[in-house]
Amino acid sequence: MFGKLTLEAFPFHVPIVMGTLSVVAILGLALVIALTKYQKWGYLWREWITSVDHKRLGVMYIILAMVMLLRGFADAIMMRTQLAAATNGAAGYLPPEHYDQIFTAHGVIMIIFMAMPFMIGLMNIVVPLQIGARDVAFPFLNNLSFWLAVSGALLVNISLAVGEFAKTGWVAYPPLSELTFSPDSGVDYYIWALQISGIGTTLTGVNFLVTVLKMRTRGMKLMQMPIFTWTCTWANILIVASFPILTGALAMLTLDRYLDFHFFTNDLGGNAMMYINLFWAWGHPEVYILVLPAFGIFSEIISTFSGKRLFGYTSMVFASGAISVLGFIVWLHHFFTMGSSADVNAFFGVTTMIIAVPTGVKLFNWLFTMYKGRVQFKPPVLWTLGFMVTFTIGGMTGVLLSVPGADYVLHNSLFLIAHFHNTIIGGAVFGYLAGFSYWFPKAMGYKLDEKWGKRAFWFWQIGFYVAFMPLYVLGFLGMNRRVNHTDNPDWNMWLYIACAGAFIIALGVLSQLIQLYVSYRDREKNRDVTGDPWNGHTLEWSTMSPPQFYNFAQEPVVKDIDAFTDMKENGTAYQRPEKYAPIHMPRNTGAGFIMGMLLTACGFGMVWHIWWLVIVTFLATIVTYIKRCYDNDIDYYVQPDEIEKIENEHIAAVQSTLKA
Amino acid sequence: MTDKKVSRVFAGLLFSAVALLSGCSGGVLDPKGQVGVDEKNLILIATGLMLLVVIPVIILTLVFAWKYRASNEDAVYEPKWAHSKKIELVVWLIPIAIIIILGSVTWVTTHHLDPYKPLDHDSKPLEVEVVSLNWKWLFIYPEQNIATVNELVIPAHRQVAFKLTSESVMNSFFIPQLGSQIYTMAAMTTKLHLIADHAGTYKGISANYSGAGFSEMKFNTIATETEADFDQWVNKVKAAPEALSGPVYEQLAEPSEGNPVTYYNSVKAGLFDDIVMKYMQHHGHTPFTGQSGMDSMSAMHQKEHMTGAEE
Amino acid sequence: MSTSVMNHDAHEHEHHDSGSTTLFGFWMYLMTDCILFASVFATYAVLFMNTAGGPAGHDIFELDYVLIETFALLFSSITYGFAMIGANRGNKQVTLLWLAVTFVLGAVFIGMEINEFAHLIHEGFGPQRSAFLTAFFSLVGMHGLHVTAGLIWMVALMLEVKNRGLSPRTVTRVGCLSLFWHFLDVVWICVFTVVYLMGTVQ
Amino acid sequence: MSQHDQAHQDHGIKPYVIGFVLAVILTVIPFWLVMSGSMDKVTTLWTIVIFAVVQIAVHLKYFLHLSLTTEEGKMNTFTFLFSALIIVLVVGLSVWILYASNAMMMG
Repeated sequence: MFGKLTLEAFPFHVPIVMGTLSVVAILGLALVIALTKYQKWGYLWREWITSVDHKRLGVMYIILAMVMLLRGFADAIMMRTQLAAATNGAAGYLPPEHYDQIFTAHGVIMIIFMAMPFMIGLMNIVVPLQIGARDVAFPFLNNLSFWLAVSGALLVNISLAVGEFAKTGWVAYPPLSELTFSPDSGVDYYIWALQISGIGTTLTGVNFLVTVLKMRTRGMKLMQMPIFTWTCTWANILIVASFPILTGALAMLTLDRYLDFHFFTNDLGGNAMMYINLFWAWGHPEVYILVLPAFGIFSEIISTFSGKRLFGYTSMVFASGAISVLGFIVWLHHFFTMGSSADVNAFFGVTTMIIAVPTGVKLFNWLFTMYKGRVQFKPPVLWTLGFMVTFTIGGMTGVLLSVPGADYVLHNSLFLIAHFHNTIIGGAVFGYLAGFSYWFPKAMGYKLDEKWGKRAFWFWQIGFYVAFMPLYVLGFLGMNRRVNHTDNPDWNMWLYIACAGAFIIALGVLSQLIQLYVSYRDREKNRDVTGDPWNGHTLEWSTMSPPQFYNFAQEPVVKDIDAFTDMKENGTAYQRPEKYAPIHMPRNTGAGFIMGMLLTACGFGMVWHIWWLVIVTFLATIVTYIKRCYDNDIDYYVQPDEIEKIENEHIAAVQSTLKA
Repeated sequence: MTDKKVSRVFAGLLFSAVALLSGCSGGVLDPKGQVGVDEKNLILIATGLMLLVVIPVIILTLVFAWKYRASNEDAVYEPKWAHSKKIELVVWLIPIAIIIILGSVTWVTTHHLDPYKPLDHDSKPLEVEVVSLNWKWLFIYPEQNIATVNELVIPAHRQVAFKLTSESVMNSFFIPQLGSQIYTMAAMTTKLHLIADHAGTYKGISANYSGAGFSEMKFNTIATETEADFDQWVNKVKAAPEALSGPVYEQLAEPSEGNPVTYYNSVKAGLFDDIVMKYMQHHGHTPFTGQSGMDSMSAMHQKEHMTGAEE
Repeated sequence: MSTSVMNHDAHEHEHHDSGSTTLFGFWMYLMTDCILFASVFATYAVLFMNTAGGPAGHDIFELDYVLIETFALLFSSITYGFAMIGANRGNKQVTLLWLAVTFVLGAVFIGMEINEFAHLIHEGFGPQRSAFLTAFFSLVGMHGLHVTAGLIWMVALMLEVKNRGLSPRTVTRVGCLSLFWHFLDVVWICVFTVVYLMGTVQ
Repeated sequence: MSQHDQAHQDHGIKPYVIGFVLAVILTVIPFWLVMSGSMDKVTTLWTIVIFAVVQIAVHLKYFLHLSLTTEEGKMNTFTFLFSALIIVLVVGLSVWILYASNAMMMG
């Protein structure tokens, strides 16, 4: 009836886990009570869960990312305190079976369930607005993608309460991840969480590529798309081209584990090197998927807050394109030490460092965007400047690691850990946080509190250096990653400093939570009435904040890269048309949510070999999908009088503000 | 912060970092063998080359941000200035020039530091066969016909030719102060050449996570000053009570954590090859004797690999 | 596909229409599928010599059988083409007839493949036998699963055409399945060349 | 939405017939080559690979209607070409890496 699932799978004897679970249970219960008390269930279902509106989905993605950030960050704090406690041969407070799950979960959560949803969330909110579209090409698919991401996140977190997570590292290399060496449920949770959310990501990639290629507003040529849209487009091309490889690699590992196949096993001719190869053929493009949109965000911000056009727009577009294509011929640098031939290693080393060229060009272009500008030091700009300094260092250590001779002694050391946190935090995360404070007023209708925003930045920035610079040193001192205790007095001081750094970052996270609360409390004071709080350059600022569900009452006509600046200068901004035409809109649907939850149950059934559950939920998913396909009532028209009413209010508000 | 302050702070940081690192012993910046020395120099050269761009970029970032701050009304303001052929040319050419140099360095050093390649050293290599087990290291000395667990003893000034494989999962064999690491994988034989130029004791680790007992999977590498010291140690091992026979190996291969140093006075003939071949024969070297019989292609392969394993 | 939702006001601009957007989106999805197949092909290329003492390709492949399979698929391509023409011309009966013929040919292909697999497994050469057989069953089986999904889709589509007629939305769907079906042909060319022909030449 | 939009362009019966005839020829010849064993191994391998590539091109043109004349056709073609590039890179480099590694580790 319950497959492999027995009562022993529940971690009653682990106090940390039980404590966490009770806190989660209490918070969940409080949420349920609040929703019931204020009768918000119907609102939640109608306006959010079933929504196909790209802006709402974007907000939900970011909420998912923030919740997962807290979870992944808790893992980080536990790791750093363990390593600070377990020096001089002490055991610390986390035994290997627990510690090994934590570093695996930390990696998976931060990359797949924090960074990816954050990036996709920002892209959802902004890209359709930047190209003057009503929505994405396939709104239902967009909703489905989101719920598939949630499904994967749920599976990772269910593993906390039922069974365990993988103890393999986030890369899950076989043969360690094969049934022989990991017979427990952990790797299965890993597989299904990544598989389900990965398919959702692939669909997102397809959806947004079709959106930018087919749904641009009148007059907008490809080389007039805002730079953030461009970098997202390159990221989506990478998603579409690389995620299927992950799907394939995971499917093969699944077959090995479930049906005794021999793709990557030690015996009967399997070859584990092929998994490593396929994993990184996805994994390397993945880091560019994360960082390219962040580059786009910095470009938008530096140009807006310098009050200038972006320097070298064409260079930026082609540099991003070069990074994307080159990103596909460098992946071997993750395993130089596997022992392939010198020609192979040298080839991939050289291709990797070539990527530094377009990346360097981007840095110079941001520099020259500030040049002869008027830079305002608002929080988004602070994140950008912090990024430019930090990422440069991370890029340098990255190029160093791409030299095989250097990698032979730095591979898998804490130097590597410091390097990729330097690029992922200093590049991607700083970018998302910059974008978060930049577009927050657009999505929510009010600005974020600046004082707490600046505090958050400084804590993050200082905390980052305190936490990760010691890891570079430890790497040079020969400390390798994934050990759970140490016995080398030379390392102790650096481990303590790194631990302190993690707590400084924690203050940054706390500041952000306070910032959200304070901003919500003072939302009337910080209201963005015009929809254009920063004197923006691109179309998303031409509509109200938050935008109406139809985005634009009338399709904007674009004549310039900085389309909205162009409109403001020509006096064509905020003009109401003679007459509004009816707008065709998609209806909300519960099908995406239902399919996501069914697939969560299906994944859970797969993990525990509960075959009836797998079959029932899988068939139900297909039936739900086919039913949705046969539904004819999927769209409706918004009538001109309704549009007129909404738009008149907005234009009146804008004009009174502009006068004042 | 003013420009001066910024650059002073930066220079200070850089200086203290270098001072701290060179002061510390026992890491990859304190190499005790030719391979490690070459790799340390490579790291320094590559870093130096990159600092040529990195330092100006960081300084320019802070200088531009400060100079063109909104409150500085004296600075030039040109909102439409967004293109300059000259600047674009320079920002593309500088990184390209540096990468061409660094790429050439990379190509040459990668071939020079190829772990499979014997070192340019007159000495006759000492052969050591390395097997990673869950979770300990087994070192077999085929010429001396001895084996040890979790202790590697080598004579200094003589290059060591390692042949490595794994009994179970993947590990990475790494002695930070001697240089390069390399993976150990079941059914595969990787090779590594190292040398110790100074006598001493160096820590050895597995650099690739391999499961629960991974943290304790370490060993001491003892480089003896003379060959005589090494021979003396070999005799000590020869005097150990136990031999590494098939059954003893089977028992040793069982998972265990934090193994003590163990010596074996002799080793079952061809043990290393047996460990490799246990899985490698699955790679298509055994002929299929079904209804269609054996094919010339797979027979050829079989021969190749059989001889390969016997080398 | 569920994506004929129109996001654009047809009066406002005609250059974006949902039919072509859907078809383009579907084509893009097919490209992701293509890359999925590519990663399995790469794995097959790496593993096909690892027979672990079991049979190699030339020991088990029967080319005349594969040729018949191939022809079933090739014929189904042109018959689907006829169904597509019927749909474009709004001829319901012609569309249904040719879809049915295509379905039968596809079913023949799948039947033959299942038979081949069953035969191999019966002889003890199942996918658990060696890495080569693992890769062979997975690659050919993945193509087979796609064809099977195509057949299920075809049934659903025939019901839709029968019950609702050839509305623009339905014609778009016939077009999507057309892309899917012809795409599987292209994959099959790679399969019979790389797996069966090259495996026999060795 | 009209019936005449480009996506549902009526290509007529002709391309299907041409494509089918070509596909049959391009299938039969490599099968015959391998089954009869009339050429040496290397020539046979190269020939069947070339036939496969040509046949893929035939299917793309006549069944999948890729073209460079219409806007839709162009977009589909470029998408395909980009995917083909990625596939060549990923498959080619993977095979190179793994074959090189096997040569180092099993030789």
